[in-house]
Amino acid sequence: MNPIVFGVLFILIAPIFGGLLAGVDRIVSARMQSRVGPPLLQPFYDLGKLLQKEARQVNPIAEPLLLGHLGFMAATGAMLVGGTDLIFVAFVFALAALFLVLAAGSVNSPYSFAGAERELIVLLASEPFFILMLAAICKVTDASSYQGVLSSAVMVAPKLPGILLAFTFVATIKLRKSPFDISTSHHAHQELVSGLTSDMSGRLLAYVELAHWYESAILAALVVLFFNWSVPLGLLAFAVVYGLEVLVDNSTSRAKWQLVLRSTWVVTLLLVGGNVLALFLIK
Amino acid sequence: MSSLIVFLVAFPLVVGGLLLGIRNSKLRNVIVVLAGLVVAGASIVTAVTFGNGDAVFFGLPNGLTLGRSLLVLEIAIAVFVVAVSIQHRRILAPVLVLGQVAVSVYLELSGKMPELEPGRLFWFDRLSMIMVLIIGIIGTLICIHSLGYMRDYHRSSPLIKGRRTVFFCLLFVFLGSMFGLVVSNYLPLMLIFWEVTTLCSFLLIGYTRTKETIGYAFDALNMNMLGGLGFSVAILMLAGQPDGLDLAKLTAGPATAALLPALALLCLAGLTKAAQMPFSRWLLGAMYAPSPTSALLHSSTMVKAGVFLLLRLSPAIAGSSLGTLVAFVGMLTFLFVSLVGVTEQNTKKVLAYSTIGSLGLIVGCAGLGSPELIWVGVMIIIFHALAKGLLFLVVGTIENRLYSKDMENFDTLLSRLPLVSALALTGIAGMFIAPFGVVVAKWTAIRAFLEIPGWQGAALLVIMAFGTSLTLFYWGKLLIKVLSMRSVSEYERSVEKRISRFEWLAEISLASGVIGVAAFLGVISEQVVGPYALATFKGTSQSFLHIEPVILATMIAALLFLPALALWASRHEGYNTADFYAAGRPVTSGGVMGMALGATQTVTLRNYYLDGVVNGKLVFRVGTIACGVLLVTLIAVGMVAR
Amino acid sequence: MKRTIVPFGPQHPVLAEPLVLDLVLEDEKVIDAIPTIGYIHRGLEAMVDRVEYTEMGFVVERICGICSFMHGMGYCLALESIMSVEVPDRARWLRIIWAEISRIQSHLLWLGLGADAFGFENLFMHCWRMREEILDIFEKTTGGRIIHSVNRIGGVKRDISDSELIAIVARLDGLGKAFEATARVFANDPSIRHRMSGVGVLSMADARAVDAVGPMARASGVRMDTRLAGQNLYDQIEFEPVLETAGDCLARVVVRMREVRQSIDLIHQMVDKMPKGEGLPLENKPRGNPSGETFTRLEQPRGEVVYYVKANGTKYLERFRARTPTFANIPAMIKLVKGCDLADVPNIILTIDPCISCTER
Amino acid sequence: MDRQGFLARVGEYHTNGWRLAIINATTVPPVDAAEPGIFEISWGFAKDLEFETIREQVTTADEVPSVSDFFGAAFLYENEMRELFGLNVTGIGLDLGGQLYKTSVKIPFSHAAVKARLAATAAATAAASGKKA
Amino acid sequence: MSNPFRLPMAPRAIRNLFSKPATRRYPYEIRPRFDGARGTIKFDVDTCNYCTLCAKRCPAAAITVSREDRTWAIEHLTCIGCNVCVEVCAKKSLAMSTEAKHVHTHAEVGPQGQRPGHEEWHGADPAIAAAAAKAAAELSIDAPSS
Amino acid sequence: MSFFSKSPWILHYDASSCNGCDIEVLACLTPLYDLERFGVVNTGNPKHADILLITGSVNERNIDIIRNLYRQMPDPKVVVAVGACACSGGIFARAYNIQGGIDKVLPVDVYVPGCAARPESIIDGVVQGIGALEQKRRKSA
Repeated sequence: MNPIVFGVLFILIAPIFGGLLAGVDRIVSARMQSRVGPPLLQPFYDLGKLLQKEARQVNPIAEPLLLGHLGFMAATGAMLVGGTDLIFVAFVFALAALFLVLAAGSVNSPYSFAGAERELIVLLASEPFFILMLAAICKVTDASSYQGVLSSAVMVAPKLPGILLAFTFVATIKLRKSPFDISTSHHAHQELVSGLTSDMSGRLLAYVELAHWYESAILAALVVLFFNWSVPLGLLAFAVVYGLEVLVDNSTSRAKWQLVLRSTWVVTLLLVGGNVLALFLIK
Repeated sequence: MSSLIVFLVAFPLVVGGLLLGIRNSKLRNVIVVLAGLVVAGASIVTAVTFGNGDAVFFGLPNGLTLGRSLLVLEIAIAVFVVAVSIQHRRILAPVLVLGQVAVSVYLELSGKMPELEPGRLFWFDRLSMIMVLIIGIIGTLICIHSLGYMRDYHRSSPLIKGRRTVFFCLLFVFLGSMFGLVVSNYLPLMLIFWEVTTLCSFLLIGYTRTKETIGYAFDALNMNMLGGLGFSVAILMLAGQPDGLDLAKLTAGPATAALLPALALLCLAGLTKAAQMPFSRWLLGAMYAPSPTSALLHSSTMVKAGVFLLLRLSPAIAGSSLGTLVAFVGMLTFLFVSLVGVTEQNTKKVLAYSTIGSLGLIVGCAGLGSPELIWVGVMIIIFHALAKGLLFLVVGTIENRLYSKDMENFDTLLSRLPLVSALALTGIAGMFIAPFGVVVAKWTAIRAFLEIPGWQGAALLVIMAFGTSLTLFYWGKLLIKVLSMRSVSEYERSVEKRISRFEWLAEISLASGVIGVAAFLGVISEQVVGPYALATFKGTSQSFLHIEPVILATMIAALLFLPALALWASRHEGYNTADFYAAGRPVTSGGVMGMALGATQTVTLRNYYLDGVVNGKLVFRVGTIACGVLLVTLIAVGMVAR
Repeated sequence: MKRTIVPFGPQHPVLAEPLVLDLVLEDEKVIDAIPTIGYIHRGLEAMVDRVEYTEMGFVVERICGICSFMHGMGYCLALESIMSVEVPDRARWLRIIWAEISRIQSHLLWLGLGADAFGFENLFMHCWRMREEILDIFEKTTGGRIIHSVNRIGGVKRDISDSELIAIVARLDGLGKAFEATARVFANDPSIRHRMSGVGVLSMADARAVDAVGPMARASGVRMDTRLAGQNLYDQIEFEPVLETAGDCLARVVVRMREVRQSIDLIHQMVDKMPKGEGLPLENKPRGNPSGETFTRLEQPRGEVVYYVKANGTKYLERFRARTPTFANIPAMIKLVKGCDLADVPNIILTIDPCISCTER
Repeated sequence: MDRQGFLARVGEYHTNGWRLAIINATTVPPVDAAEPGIFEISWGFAKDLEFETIREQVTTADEVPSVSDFFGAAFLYENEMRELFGLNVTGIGLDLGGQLYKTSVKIPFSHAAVKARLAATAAATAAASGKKA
Repeated sequence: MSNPFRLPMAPRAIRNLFSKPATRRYPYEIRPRFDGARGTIKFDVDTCNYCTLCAKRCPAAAITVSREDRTWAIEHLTCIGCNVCVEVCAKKSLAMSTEAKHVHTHAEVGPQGQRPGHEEWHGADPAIAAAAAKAAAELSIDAPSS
Repeated sequence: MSFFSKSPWILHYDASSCNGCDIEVLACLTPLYDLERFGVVNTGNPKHADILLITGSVNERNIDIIRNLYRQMPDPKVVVAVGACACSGGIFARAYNIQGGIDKVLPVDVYVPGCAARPESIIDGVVQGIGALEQKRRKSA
């Protein structure tokens, strides 16, 4: 099949996937707190409402930046499964995330700004991991594209156990789960109010939400890379990782940014760096 | 043919001398602009004339010979340095320069100097072409920019004595000597130009003649003189080798063990000039000079001379432990200065750290040496020259409007100086946003690192991953400040109107260059850089750009579309800058919040500098020591290899 | 140098109540914190001029919805001491049983809010779910979940039957078991330690210097508990205040957790000691109007409260004043907030267990 | 009031390890219309289970010295007295500049304000008794 | 230092996930209130002698009684449910029911600006009752049945 | 199709309440009552909220805050006054610093009585508020 078809399919399916995932997440979280929780389709209702609601804009630049965030996030996913060079995708992924930071920072208000700075910190914490992870996958499979990795005869996960382990750690940041939900919070009681979404309303917030769904889908696609011999197994692994994230989300308090940065760097250096080193030395 | 090169080198020198005598600023404006156009034109003509491809060698036109002029020039430089040092009671610089002269005089008198092959004085190939274009065009734009900048600079700092005649003279001399440097094939000739650039930067950094800047100027002088001394000792050692002083032959392939010590010293010279750790301090001190100086030093001259030399040496040192050590000095410098950069609040210093880091990458590529990495190195030179030149000029312009270099005072720039901030955004984008050059180069570098076996490959990957993320952090911070908005008063809006035409011309040209080069990345790679990389390493034909140019073009178009959308959005109603969330407190459109105890205050925001996690000073010290150790090992390795 | 100024409150999701702090930050280090209150100031002390002393108790109860029972009881104790009313024995015991139950309620509520402040939503949910048990007990015995209105000058309005008391004790024992599971999380969770341990340390000397009261002082090792005075029958049961010495946020959590256990134990003792039987007298109605003044002290969940009542022989009191525990702990809070991290600010504010409506009245 | 003597007594409590439990002002209704409004201030000190007070009577014209040199936590009480009672408290450690509370009625415990409230109560009681005004 | 990867809450969370939620699904599932829980004040107009004691003692001043007009009214939005009026009523005309107070909407604000939650009874005095009925008819609201 | 009835996000503000109603509002989010069943999210941020749950009454200092918060909420929006104080000033209506119920400053759509308002009543109030939200949406559409 044409890689472009994959890209287009991703753009169409990812929001449905991400939204349903968020719906399941909310129900499971509620059950873990012995509550009933919202209906499964709640994230879609929320998105629909946000799109129907008035958008109060503090400045004219935030919306284009958020569109950039959404657009580049979708593009990241499309490029990833569409067969663009994996390492380049890592850079585009960071760019997409950066747009959100800039949108929040452009408001020039204390809470959005602090949220933006914290998001920049979590980007700083997670970015080395994604570059190293994709580089290591390329190295181990001798491929440079998504399709290349999937069709490679080398099984990725057995060769990159450290990186897979670190992935579950870093995914906490990307999924905005406790203890690493320092820049935004799905729960209200956070010192930064809503963090970097503090000054976004209506459709602006909907863009952020939608982009986050794309982000979840991208993470799912990345997990599949580890299980390149069987896509269903990869998706199952993502479900396990996500389940773990929800469990951890419900079993920890929010960390401070210093810890987030330090621990992620240490994990990246030890687990990922060690794994990469082993890869280079053994191969 | 060769007269074109001589013109290229001599014309700026002559113009520089002429400018020394012109005190009328209108006349100076005319001369600078005209001379600039001639220089730029000459560089383009040169590039077109020679730019068909392969390397060409030539000597001086019409039977001119160098004779002992090189020695005379060197002694003249030494006399000048000694005089200045005595005036300011410095000891290290005269010692170094005298050592250098001693080496040259010994060489000359002992007769060890090999016969010069007259037709191989100059070397022009694609790398020289790229450098000549960078120097000719970007250098000229910076000179033109200075016309506007210096006027405002002296207006905003009335205590500094205006010596604009000297300033413009130095700029042109700088350009001339850089031209000379990048086309030299004969090492002693290159050394002379090398020393002239050192001297020019020394004078430019010390331009304001305050105690502080003189100190920094001597820092620069000392470190570069150390490099210069290394250079001349290397010449001394190479003089005994066959074809030792012919750069092209010296670097035609992997060097023999006998050559390694000299090459190590040449690398030392390159590292000092490229301000790699442990020599990074001089470039930071240089930030106290007027901004065009920084722009010139960072984009097209001086530091580029260092990486130029290393790129030239790359085929000789690649694969040896010397090359690996050089590469690690560069890559570690990249990592450490990126880490220091996140703790820095002075915008010019952030730019300086970014420069050192980018140069570190180039050094890393040069040290490791493979067609792909050479491609990366040259690409970074091009993009960095454009983007960083632009950024320094923009920061200079901002500095003259806001009277601050502090990143924290650049907030709401988009509202106050919209066009300037658009230019700043272009520059920053050029440095780290995905489809623009530097990122493409880094990406290719990562791919190349994957092929490097052993722990080195892994280490380089880790360094690259962390270093890149760190640059993302400080650029992100700067972007947040530049992109933020609030309501501004009529007066604040009028500030932008007072920027001179010279500055606009230079900055807009450079910004177009950043975008244009990114847009024509494929062409540049296929036509110029790729062939150069393959020629240098005699590689088999391959493509360096691993992406559909369509995707790159689409991304650039999308990125350009976003500001357009912003502009469109700003004309529409429906936004209200007084509507930000302030925990329910009253806010007004200028960003004034109600505060505790009934007070009011304008919103002030300070970026995070990772206090308590990263100690900038400590990191800098650690980096300096680590790279210093590597450097000593490097030289030792060179000596032992003999 | 530029610094970030974060307007913390009046509307801020970390605190249900409006407390204003202007936080001056460098990175996220709090360099300075300028407080303002007054968003809840109602002026209810002045309502003595509008409400007769007999009904003033209902106003006093609404100083704060969390320690409402204690406020009502304190007011009645003050008036009873002025008017020399002898309160029937069973009513006195019932009062302190309710008081201890309300302490458990307050602490559970606080533990939940504290957990939410450092982002542990699940723990918040669990604490509040346990708290609903207590509210059921309250609603069953007093008729109200939050505001109980059972205290009257001279006694209490409702009795709890002996069988019901035994049921309550059993229910509290069950709650105690469930609470242990939660307490284990608070004590052992590494992420909670990361947020609480060593944060906002108030040394014993500082606690004395800023006149801290209640669990705030006890967590710093100051042995201070007005219940020791024994005027409310606490001398008839075994009671020893809970002390911790670390003085940090975690110590304040631990003090309150231990006090929950202690209160359950105290209720056991009280139910054992109190006079049993149906139809025992509960209320001695006061006669005439009060005249005189008194300072009455009481240990609320948040610490010592001081009531001042001055009556001049009319139906309207001349002055009523409540110095609530949070009022006394605010200086400590301001002291602790300076120099901490932004992320610690909610923890520190919450570990003094602030009740702004108490403070401002 | 005797400023020196008062501060000496407060200082004594401080050195003996007492803590400040309350500072309370009371608006004392004037016996006859000619008398200027008097306020009674009590400083309550506690040590373990003991409780003692210092009592002073002042008018709005008197200067009330702050005790925040001895008891840092006194600033809240003193700012409150100044704002709600209109007393002239001087030398407060953390002076909130009249911004502690913001009230609809300025100085709500002034003699005039108390009198107005009592009058309103009387009128309302009369109305509630069913007598039409 | 304890193991940093310990999650003491996790077993609880997992157990909760697989057990029935604690939620009472109000309003689909209504738990009856406890006996003696305080809810809405009920008034019996027939036994009231309009002594006004309840109005005088009400701390929230939610009750208005007029002896002359023989009317008794309560603002449910102001009532704090303290039970004092019930306690002081000599004729036992007042009672506290466990029924929760009704939620009102802005739509209930009457044409003359009567607040929602206002409930008024008119005594048996025929003249007054007639006048009240007339007034009510003019205001086009239903007079509350006694 | 309108999604407002399925996704009412609330903002809670304590005007000058005694805490009683605030606690009950929070209790509504806890397992026993679980307002999230109705799609309710406690946002803590006026910019995200559809329903302003406000407890306590208006006083001199918070009157501006209440106005600011309401103004910052994007349309359509609904105000639910929770508790006697918010509805009318309650027992504190006669205190010197209380200016009255929330309807003194904001157009209140739903009044939830009680002192303190019970969680069940608050749920009723929110459900009524959803209805009001839907009406406003239809009016503006």
